[in-house]
Amino acid sequence: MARIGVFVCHCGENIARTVDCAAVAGNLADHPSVVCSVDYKYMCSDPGQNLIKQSVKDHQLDGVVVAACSPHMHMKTFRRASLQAGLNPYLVEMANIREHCAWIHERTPETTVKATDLARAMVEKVKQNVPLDPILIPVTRTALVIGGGIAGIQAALDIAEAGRDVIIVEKEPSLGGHMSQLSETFPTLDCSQCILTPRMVDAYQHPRIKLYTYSEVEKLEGYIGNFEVTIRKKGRSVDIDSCTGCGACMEVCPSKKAPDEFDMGLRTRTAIYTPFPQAVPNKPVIDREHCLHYKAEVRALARGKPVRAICQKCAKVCASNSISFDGGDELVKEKVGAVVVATGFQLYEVGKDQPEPYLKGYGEYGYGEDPDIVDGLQFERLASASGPTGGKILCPSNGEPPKTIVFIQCTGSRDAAKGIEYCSGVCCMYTAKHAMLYQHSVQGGRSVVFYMDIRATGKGYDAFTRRAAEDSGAEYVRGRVSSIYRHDGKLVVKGVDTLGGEPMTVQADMVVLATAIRPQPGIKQLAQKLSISYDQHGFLNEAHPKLRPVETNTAGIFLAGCSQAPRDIPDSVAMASATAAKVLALFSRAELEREPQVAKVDQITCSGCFHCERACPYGAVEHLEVKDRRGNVIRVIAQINPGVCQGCGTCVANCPSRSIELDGFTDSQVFASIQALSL
Amino acid sequence: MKPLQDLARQLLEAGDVKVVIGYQDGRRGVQPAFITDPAQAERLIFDHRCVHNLATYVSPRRGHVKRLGRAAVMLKGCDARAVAGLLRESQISRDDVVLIGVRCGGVHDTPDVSGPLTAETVAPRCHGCTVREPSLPDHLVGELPPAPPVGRDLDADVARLMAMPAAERLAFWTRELDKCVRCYACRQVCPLCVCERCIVDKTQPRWIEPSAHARGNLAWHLTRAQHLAGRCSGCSECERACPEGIPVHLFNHFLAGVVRDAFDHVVSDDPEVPAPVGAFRKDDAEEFIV
Amino acid sequence: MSFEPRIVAFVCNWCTYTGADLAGTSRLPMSTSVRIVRLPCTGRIDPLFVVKAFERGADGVIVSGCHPGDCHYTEGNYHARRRFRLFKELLDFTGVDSERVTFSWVSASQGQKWADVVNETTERIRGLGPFDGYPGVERGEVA
Amino acid sequence: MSTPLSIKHIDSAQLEGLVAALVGAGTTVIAPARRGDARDTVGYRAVRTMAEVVLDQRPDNALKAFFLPPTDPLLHYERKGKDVTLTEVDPQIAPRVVLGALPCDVAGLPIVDRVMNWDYRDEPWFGRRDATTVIALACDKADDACFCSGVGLAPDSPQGADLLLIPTPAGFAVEVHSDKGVAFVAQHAAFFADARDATEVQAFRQRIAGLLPHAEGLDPDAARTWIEAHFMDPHWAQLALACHGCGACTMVCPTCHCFDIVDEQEGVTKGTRRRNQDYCQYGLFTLHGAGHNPRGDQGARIRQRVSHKFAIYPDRFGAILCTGCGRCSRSCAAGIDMFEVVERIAGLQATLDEEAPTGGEL
Repeated sequence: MARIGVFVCHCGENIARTVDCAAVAGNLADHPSVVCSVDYKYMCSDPGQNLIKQSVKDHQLDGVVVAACSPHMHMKTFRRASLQAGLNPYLVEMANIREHCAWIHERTPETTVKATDLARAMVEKVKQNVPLDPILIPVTRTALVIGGGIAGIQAALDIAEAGRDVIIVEKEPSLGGHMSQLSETFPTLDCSQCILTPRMVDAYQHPRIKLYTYSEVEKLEGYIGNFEVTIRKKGRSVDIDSCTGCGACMEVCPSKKAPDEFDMGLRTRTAIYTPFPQAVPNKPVIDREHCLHYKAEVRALARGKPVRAICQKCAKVCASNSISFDGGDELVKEKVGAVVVATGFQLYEVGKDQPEPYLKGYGEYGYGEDPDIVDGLQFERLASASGPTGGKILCPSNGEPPKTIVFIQCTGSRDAAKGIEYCSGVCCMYTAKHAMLYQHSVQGGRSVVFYMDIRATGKGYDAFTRRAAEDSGAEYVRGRVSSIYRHDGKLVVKGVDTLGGEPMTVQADMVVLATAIRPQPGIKQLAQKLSISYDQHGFLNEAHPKLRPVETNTAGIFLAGCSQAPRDIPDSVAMASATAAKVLALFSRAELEREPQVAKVDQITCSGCFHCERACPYGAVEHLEVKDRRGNVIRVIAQINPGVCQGCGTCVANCPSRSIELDGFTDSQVFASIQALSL
Repeated sequence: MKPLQDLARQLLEAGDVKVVIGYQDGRRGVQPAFITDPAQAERLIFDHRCVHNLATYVSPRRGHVKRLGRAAVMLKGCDARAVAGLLRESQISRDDVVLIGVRCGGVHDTPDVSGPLTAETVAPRCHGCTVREPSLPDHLVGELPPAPPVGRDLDADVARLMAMPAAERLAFWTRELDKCVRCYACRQVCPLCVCERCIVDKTQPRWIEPSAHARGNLAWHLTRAQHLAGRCSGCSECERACPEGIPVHLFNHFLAGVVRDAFDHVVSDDPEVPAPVGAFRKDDAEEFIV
Repeated sequence: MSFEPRIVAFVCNWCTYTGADLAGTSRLPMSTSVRIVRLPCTGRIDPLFVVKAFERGADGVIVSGCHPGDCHYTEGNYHARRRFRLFKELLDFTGVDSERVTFSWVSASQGQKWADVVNETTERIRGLGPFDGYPGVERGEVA
Repeated sequence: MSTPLSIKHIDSAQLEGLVAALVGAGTTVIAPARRGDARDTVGYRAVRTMAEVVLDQRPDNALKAFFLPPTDPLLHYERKGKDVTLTEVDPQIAPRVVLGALPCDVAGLPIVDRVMNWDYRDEPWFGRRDATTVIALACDKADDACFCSGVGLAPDSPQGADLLLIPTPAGFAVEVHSDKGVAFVAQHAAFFADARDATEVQAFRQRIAGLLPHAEGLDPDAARTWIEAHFMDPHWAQLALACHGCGACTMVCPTCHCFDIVDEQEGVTKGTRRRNQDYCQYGLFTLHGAGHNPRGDQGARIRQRVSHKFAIYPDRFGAILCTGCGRCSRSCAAGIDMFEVVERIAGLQATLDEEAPTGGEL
């Protein structure tokens, strides 16, 4: 026979104002198994907790119901109190008579009836509770960082510096990400490469950091502290261990027309290439799409012909014999305990062709059709000393400095009609930077910036944009551009100055579109591999927008940089360090403690239909072979890995024979709660 | 009949199987046959009276059949859907059974009807059936028959019910379910009621009252229907087995329609086609949710 | 006094329960008709809960959880959506008034929506009257 | 066959009047009638007029349900504080009449009386038995599932009947077979006339006598002999292969009487204790709490049912627990035919008898 204590809290006047707390306690005093039922002004106060602790001892309680506020508020408090009194903390339940009753009802008899009902339901529930112990799970103290841009590098370095191993997986041949493409950075106008390259090298050379470039995450299995990641190392054709990075291969490569991704297509490169001079590792890779050998191989295979060696000049000149045309992709597995997702961004595609049906593009701007209409990153390359023009801002069409340049902010961003209603956050700043770089590069040139608002909320940002608008000579025009077309050798930019209330036309030599930031292509597939959620734009969802901004709802997986939302460099770095702190906190212990709210299979009655397995969002259901004494498998049934299970209970409701129970919310507990209501 | 009997004899003689589960003539119509002796293979028959869905005998719940050893079982096109269900839900593995497909042009509603198949006698499940040959079998026997005559249309039955005012519909079901004596014939005969322990027999807690009163009966039939949604192979053996003549299969048939319309899923005889339960689509309609 | 329905609400812990907490914190007035039963996720909610509530005499039931895409457990609510689609249709087919059941998505930030769901459901059920139509025990009761 | 205490006559119009009078007086009249269901089945139910009664069709459900309902509340309990109140359901019910029941259904009642009055008098059963006047109707609706004449009964058996109606061209001959029957006729004397020419009755008896040729030679004693010596025989497992293990046969059986006691909670403090019919063909029937099941497979369960009917019950209570009604056979989805089962078992014994020398020892 259970011995239940009921503790009704007045919460000062918060509950007592509308609920007759003494009556609630009195109503339950006679309830079967209730051996003590009291009310008190503040249960969560020290005297209140002491009342509970003392009652646990005096009445030898084996169940406690606190009728008070939301369990989200004080469940932990009362569990801790009961533990201190020697009662298993999972023998405590809370009836929410404040938020769900006192605060939303008038003082009527019905309100007290309802409060009694809610408390009685918890009394009946707690009678079905069983003592539970937190689940301990071992932790593999190695972190996986997905993405080798500035966020990934920062997270990796912070974790490695704290003495934990890190694996970075970067899909491009080099670390660096988009930051390596930038010319200068706001608001200080320091050279992006100059601050980034040392960090790239640090990461590369760090004894605790293992680097997989030109690699992608194929699969992630397991759970917090115990993930196993499968990494696809894409066929590089160059053995980066033996390669000396001399560059002879690139000199002889006859295929020279591949668009240079690093320079945003503003120049071409060879098929065997290193993405940029400061690449880390500074070793080439063969772009199989453009390599003559691989192109011939694809053709031969398509026609069913034997594959012959074509060209392979690079291999012939390679002194270290590092080039091989035999290898393909390779899958490697690594065990990790935590994951940082820092996959960065891509730019909104301005043209008519869009990757998603909800995106509309700006066909009216002529991007992609006119070489002198460029996006922000292309402009960065034009302004970069390492770029195709050696840092001189020149029109791609004729190599002349643009005498008039137009910057259009919010191209894509904050335009629900085009599919993106959010603000990309960085465009106001980098456009200001571009305007300044332009003024430095083209003396006496005219620059016009079309903007909607100026959002410059970071430290020193407002001063920076003011400098651009007030000192650099850029004309800031508040308004939108409706169309751009070429006429008489000029780009005619037709817009409106909404402050002046006038239509406005600018004859420009170059137009720079501050296009929106979107998550990386493939982010949804990655999210599915990681079992984490994403918003309608594909940005990964944080667990809580304010209080858990770098965590996901999958324990052990964290978010940094633009994978979560548009971020500038300082924010990305801050987030990265935040994820490092989270990872290190996780790694500070050899074992993890988790709420024991996990599902368990009744091995006797499970019929092995595996509806549970299909429904489990976490892949927590495993197959257990039941054997007879001779070792023959007689049945295969479900078994739930308590480390993976997150306790949602979807399997339970999907189990037709109800052979799964979810601790904390067992069928018996729910059933008892329903039975207890006065209906 | 000869190719069927010869095949059964060969399978038994070769030791491929220990039992052939098929149909035989009984005193009062056709009944299931369990042939273990090759000499008895000549008892096997197949005709329009072979209404029973024998897939239920290869379900793992049939310990006493399983104990005989590896079985061959005769399957009509519709029965193959049930076997696919058992495969899909890991209840049997394909190597456990030899499937003898029989080409079928429809069956009578009950196994004791003699004479030709007519619109009056044909089983409702044969309505609109286009599967003359089961898809899964290892062996296929019989001549290709013509399609069955058009009989009772379950869709029409469902539509008729749905056209009633809700209160009348409740009255209809109250009348029907009031007859239910909770013998669980509907469950026991079902090839896809594969649970080791049915939820109705779970006592801690007892969600479904075991008593044959209106309240317990409704809970039982709602649950049975819900648990078979997207899984029911449509054989309507539940209804044939009901000693009280309750049209229990209408629940299953109705939900099959819901599954088809709402989840774009029709129960397949391909075990690789996943079931729509334990699955979802992010764009599943939700007009009923506020 | 007019008929005061008794309604059981089965809600998920993360969205609707928290949304109901917010409604409380915001002091949004609500009918006293509803008793909340907290579950971790709508994925845990079985139609049998609803059946049991009706058997016990509930006049109405609310099933509520996270909006699609917001599920704390990523996809439990998608499973629930399918399950309750079937259940609702099944109730309709049986003639059990499915108007007695409200399905809703209420997020942690939608305190007002929760209040609306409670009040609208209560009004609807009040209009329908006590749920006498749900089968009782009858047979065997007459000796 | 027992001789009637007296014989009366009732014509169709008077029978109609009798029903009207009974119903008018508040007596429940239970008779075969259309149940108004989807399949348009005929079953025993309470009727208001004779027009509802269907006498030319075999009722699908068991008459037993009116004496041993599928579910039957025994008591209600309620707990207040530390006190528990029990309210027993009164086993005494108002007088009622069963009209036009099949002799095979009716015959089951006195058979079950024996167990119900064995070591304990079952009040709910006898409360209903005592309150009920049973008017059977001699049967001409035999089909090939029937075998009443194979188990010592007959289509015109009066066993268990207070009154037996035998159709005649002008109505029914009424054989009075019990004191209760005498009292009933006396109480409703206005509706009963003196017996008519017995030849009409004879004509009917002759007509139905030959309806069950297959059942004539059934030897239940031989079956009993074989059963008692073959507890472990593989025949049982063979017999069980097709069995689905449902409760249809036991539920429709006029003599199966096993039950289960369950408490159904109404909330936390109230509930009802019920007696629900149970069925030996289902595995849960004998499943022990610890998980062991003495009748672990279907062979053991079928053996139990057949043995109980043809060996155990006769041994203990002196009557075969079967009236040959054939309902189990008709309701079996697997086509298991009780007549065939008994015939085959009796045949096995006959084979043994032939093999064994007469008077010899085994």
